[in-house]
Amino acid sequence: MDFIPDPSLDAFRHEIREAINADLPTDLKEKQIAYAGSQNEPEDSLTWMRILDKRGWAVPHWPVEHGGTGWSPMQLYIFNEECTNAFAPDICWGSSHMCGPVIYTFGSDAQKERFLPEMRRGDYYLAQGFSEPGNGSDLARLRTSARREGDRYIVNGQKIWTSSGYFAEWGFFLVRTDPTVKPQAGISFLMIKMDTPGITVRRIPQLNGESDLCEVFLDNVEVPAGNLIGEEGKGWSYAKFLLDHERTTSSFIFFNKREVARARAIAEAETQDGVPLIRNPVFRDRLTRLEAEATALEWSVLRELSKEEFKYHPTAAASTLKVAGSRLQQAICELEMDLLGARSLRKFAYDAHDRDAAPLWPDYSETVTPRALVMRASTIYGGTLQIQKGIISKLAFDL
Amino acid sequence: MDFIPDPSLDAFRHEIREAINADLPTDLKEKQIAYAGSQNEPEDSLTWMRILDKRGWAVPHWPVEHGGTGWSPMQLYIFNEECTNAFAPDICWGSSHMCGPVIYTFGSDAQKERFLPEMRRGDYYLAQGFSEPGNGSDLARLRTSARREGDRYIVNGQKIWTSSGYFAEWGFFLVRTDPTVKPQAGISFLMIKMDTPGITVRRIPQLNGESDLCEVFLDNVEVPAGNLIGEEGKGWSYAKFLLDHERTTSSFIFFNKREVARARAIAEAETQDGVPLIRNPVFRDRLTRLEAEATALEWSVLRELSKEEFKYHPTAAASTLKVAGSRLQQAICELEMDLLGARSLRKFAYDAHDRDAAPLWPDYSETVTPRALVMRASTIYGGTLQIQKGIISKLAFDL
Amino acid sequence: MDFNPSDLQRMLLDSAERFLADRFTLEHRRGLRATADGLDTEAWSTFAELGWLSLRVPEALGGLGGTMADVATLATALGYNCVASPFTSSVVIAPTILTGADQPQEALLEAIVGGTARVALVHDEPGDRYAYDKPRGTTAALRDGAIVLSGQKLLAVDAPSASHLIVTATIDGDLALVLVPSDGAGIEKSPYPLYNDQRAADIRFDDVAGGTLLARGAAAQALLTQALDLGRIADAAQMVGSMEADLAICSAYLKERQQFGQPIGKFQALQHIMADMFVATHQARSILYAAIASADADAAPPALARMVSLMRINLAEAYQVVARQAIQLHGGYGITDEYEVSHHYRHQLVLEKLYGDVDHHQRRLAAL
Amino acid sequence: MDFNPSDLQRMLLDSAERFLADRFTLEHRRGLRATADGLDTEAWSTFAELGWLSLRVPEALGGLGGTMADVATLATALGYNCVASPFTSSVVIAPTILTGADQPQEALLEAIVGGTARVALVHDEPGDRYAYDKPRGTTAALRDGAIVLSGQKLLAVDAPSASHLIVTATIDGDLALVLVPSDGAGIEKSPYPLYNDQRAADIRFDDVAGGTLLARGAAAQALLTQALDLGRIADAAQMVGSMEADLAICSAYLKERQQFGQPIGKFQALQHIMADMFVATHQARSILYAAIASADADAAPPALARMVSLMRINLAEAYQVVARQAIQLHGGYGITDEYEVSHHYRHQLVLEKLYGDVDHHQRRLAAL
Repeated sequence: MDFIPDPSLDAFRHEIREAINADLPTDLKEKQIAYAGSQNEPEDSLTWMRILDKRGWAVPHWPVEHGGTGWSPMQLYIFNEECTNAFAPDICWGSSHMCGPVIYTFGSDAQKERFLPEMRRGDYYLAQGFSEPGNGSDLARLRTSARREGDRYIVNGQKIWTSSGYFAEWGFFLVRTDPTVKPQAGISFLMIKMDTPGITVRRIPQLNGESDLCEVFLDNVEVPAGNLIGEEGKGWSYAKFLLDHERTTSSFIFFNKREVARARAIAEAETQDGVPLIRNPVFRDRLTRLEAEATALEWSVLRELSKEEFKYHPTAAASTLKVAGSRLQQAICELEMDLLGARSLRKFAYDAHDRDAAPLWPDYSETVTPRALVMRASTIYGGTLQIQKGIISKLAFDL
Repeated sequence: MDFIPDPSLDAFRHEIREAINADLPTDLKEKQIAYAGSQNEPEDSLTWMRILDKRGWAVPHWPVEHGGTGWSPMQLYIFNEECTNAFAPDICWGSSHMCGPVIYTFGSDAQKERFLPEMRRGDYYLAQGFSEPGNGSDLARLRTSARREGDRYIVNGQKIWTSSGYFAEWGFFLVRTDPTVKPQAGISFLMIKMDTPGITVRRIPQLNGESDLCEVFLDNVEVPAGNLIGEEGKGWSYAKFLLDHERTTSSFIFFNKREVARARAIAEAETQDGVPLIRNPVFRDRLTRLEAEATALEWSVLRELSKEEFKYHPTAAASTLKVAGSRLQQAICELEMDLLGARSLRKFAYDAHDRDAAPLWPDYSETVTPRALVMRASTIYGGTLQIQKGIISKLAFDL
Repeated sequence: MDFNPSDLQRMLLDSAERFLADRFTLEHRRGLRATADGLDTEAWSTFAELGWLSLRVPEALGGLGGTMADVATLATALGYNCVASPFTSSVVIAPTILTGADQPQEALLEAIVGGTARVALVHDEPGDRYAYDKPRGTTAALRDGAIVLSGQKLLAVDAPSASHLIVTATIDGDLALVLVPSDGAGIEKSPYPLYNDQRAADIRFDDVAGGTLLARGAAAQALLTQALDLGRIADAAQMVGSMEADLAICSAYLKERQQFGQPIGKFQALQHIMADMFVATHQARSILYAAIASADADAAPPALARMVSLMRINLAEAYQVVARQAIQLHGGYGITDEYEVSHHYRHQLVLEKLYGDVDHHQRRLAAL
Repeated sequence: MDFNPSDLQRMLLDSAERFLADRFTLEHRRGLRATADGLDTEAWSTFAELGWLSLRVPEALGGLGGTMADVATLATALGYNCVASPFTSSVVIAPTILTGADQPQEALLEAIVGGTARVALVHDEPGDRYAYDKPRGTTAALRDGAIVLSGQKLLAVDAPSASHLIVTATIDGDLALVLVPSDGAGIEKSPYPLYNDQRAADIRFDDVAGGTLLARGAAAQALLTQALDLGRIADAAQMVGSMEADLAICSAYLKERQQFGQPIGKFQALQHIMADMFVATHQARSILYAAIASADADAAPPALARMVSLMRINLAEAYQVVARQAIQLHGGYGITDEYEVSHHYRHQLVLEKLYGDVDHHQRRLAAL
């Protein structure tokens, strides 16, 4: 064991930080601060990808031949941390972390050439069409059908929880191309242009005022057969590949570290009888417990990145990061609301530009509760807390 | 709704309190204080029953014709609370709350005459022989067999978790009299004298130094057929009758109230830099939460006693009392240990009379941890926490 | 002791369950967001017709003179149906103060009973954190025998739809409770919704004349404390009702929703979550009863304060178990605005934090 | 960064796993209760032969000069096998102080390495609650050029089997660290076991002469703090090992134990408890690494203190999930003295509360 970080990484971090400081437009940054990580407007993601692309940093984790940087896992970690700390918008996850990797791993050369540069450059947004109403954690029950007719698929069905579906130009869909084989074997991975006739998108209002998640209805949508990625019937294994691909993202370690620092700042700013709440031992202790948990989480991520020999199945570690990270996200938000007390209850307009000036109210009172409300989803999406626990007990203990 | 208690109960409480004060021998009381509710020596239970019996109060909840008092549920509640608050020993639960009710409900007149007066008078201790190794919460798997031979049963098998089994003169056992019918139907309820040849009792050392729980081995034990209570094959329903009989006991409301008050006393006695820990907001808040929970629990018990119309199955309420009561017992003990800090770690002799004088140590340091350790069992015995949750979800929600 | 509803309570409950479930559907409640002050005026008139608004007005003043047990019965039904309304302000807090004032405000009480007046308490100020016994920055001055109010108030719950305001202020170093019509000259309201769509406002008072001094000094403080404690009980009853709705909604959902080929209610992990929610809710109703008993027995103020604070501490823990898990059990649907559970979550969140959070009640208990 | 064991660590781990599992069976450990001082003398000699006792003695003084990562590797194995021993006292705390003393105690360090000496820290006094930076009631006076100790000490962990004691005392208003042989005239020990069968003693010093002043004033305070922080890491590593043993024991038990016709590990509720235990243990090991990194990088004392206190706070929560549920998963057997889980529970309970509880570490963090 040697826990001393490579000192050369300091210089790397410095370089990244300077570059982001130079490149990140003030208006984007301010909007991210205003949303405090509870929202990310998809057009901002594209703007930021285009900016990053100029340095060749839009998809740093991709293979070098497709525009990646060749950075080490620790360098990628630092890059992502610096982006988060600078309040840069998220990039389009659908292209960078989901559809992109599937295409460069399983797609044809033509597909690579067609899609990867556009994705990397942030030319358009990609929406994910995996979940369907009624099969949240159970992809085997997928019902959206794609019937082959000549050189086209005719797609019918309904997708849900599609982030920024209303904005996306392309979507990547799991569809059932063969209803006769066992459920997992009949699924395929299809690229569909979102303006194809027969597609209707409905934005779903969420409990915090946001409506980024969408329902996508597909009614006899005609898709060129060339939009099939990889082999027909392999969609299930591509989806699994995606889930196994990224082991540390679901820890949301950078957001967690940033938010726990914000909770401390709020505890220092909010007062009771003139005394900052950070000096109230009950609030202070709660905060410190979260700081400890965030420290543990950070080192759990480092263990993962450093390829620790692990006596359990690696996916058990990935699920652990998800469980610990999602609980921490919720606990931090809950503390922030509790610090604000009744002043956490005011509903401000969700969109930053619709908010009235409220000089009697601190800025963070506009953002704490929307974030806290939507963070109830952190133990739901990407496999619920219960699904994660099931994975852990199975893979770590063979139960 | 009318939550004003019957004012006549005040006089009743006063009468009970005076009587207990007059009757309870100092040495018994002091021993109970020394054990702080973590232990109850069975001989003390009998002594106390004999004393109570002089007033006709040994088994106040029994039907009047068998020596009960005819008190109302609220009067019984007050009586039990006063006994607990006076640090009276427990009575022999096996006779008063388990075997006794089965006999007066299902036994023959001869059995009633034979057993009930002796039980009531505290002539001997009764041990429970229900559980077996390997079937903790699953009585249907009961394996101890009783084979009928003429006017006797030949009993073979093994029981476990028999409280004070080493001391008891009689035991009441669930045994399998018919292995050919479905598991629940072949079980019978048998009285067995503990000194019958073939019975071996082993005391089980517990994590807190106590060894009151026993294993009972039965090797060709000959039991007169007249010791069968009720009908052969009905043992399962008698056991269920017992579990349904007492709905509020498992809340341990009186112990919980007494212990939460003790936790407050410890928080007032223990200091940090000369300041009582009760003024440490973190400890104080934990204590107050427990006081709130104890208050809720007390009113849950009152709702049960007052026959509230309840839109769920009543056993769901009983299990709720058990879940809340057992968690509270544990949480109070944990707080008490935490208040003591490192001074909770010293292992004193378990038996009060073996303890060395330790003038540098407060009395409660001798009792907090033994109680806390054994209270880990409060979410295990009488149906684990998991079993209780299963009952609630089934009976309240039909899940 | 009798835990079963009295005839009056049964009547209240029956009328409430019928009327509220019919009217306050999810769609109707979402529709109220578009109104100026969040109030369902028509429903409020029905509240009046059903006698609900007179519950805490003494019989001598034309009310029902009901107990807090009566109030809680109704409040539970409101919570069950997730109705965010000025109920606690106008039916509990204001009548307590207006009845206990040096000069009982009979006309206004009558108007409340009739549904034509609603009264909000205006207390919080910038920099406050549940400061219920601290001097007020808002001042009430006597000028030419009349009260003149000046100051900045924050987060006055239910003020946007109120016809009258009870304002806490400092008068010659004493606490004063001052009643003013809400549309008086010099009153500037900045209204906004809370997360349960209840409305509140920041209010600036600039030399506002025409106020009535309801009470001052120790009497005012005692009246304020009593009104708040009764209000806290009413809000707690709404929380309990809302939690009980979560139980019903979730247990139905678990039976209906299929996953991996069976209703998700067959999964033991989810069954145990439901059991935890049940235990928390059952205990919450029990401690609500404890506080009601204290209030209806006219317990001494410190005894009532202690019981109310214990109750609020318990409820704050309970709703976390219930409302949060209710969302979790619904998966993605739980975080949409289109399913009931997120509404109940936000409603309970608001009710938990009004009139004192856990920290406030812990401090209060320590000071008793 | 490299999270995998070095060659030395792999060697330590291999020897530890073999030796400890063979020797420290449940029966053997229960048998040690009957000994006078709880020490397995023979095993301690083996510890010496295996080089374990020299881990934190600098190479210049004849030791291995190992890192805290090395110590933690071994301590984890001790915890995994539930071995309560004077390891932390004699291998971490004492060598830190004896090495850092004004006059490094080479002979004694050599005796520790050889297994012939064991040294306990004697700090707590009546009325203390983790008082690591408060003046000591025990006094060290200079008489005729020699140190004379007087005072009452409490809860000196590992003192019963120690050959030497490092006593904290006040000398002319300064903190002093004084080394005395444990059998000196005027020393009266009242030994007793802790709940993990580790031994401790209350000790009275009556004009005890023959002491050596190791350090005083700020230097003594710094040395004490450093020794305690490193000791806390060693104890934390034992806790992590013990928690990891709970995972192994419980997952095996869930497969073996049948209920309702199937292994209880098939019940989802129990699977999810195991998952919670796994997450807590995994996170605990991670934050242990964070503290080790801080120690082995020779972080400034406040930075080390911060990391150690955060670690202890996290571990105190983690062991509650793990050790308590380990008992719960075993049902009735869990609370007997005859199953491993109750021993691990008691071991973790003791380790959690020595050298500072959560409250202590919270206070320390707030003061940093």
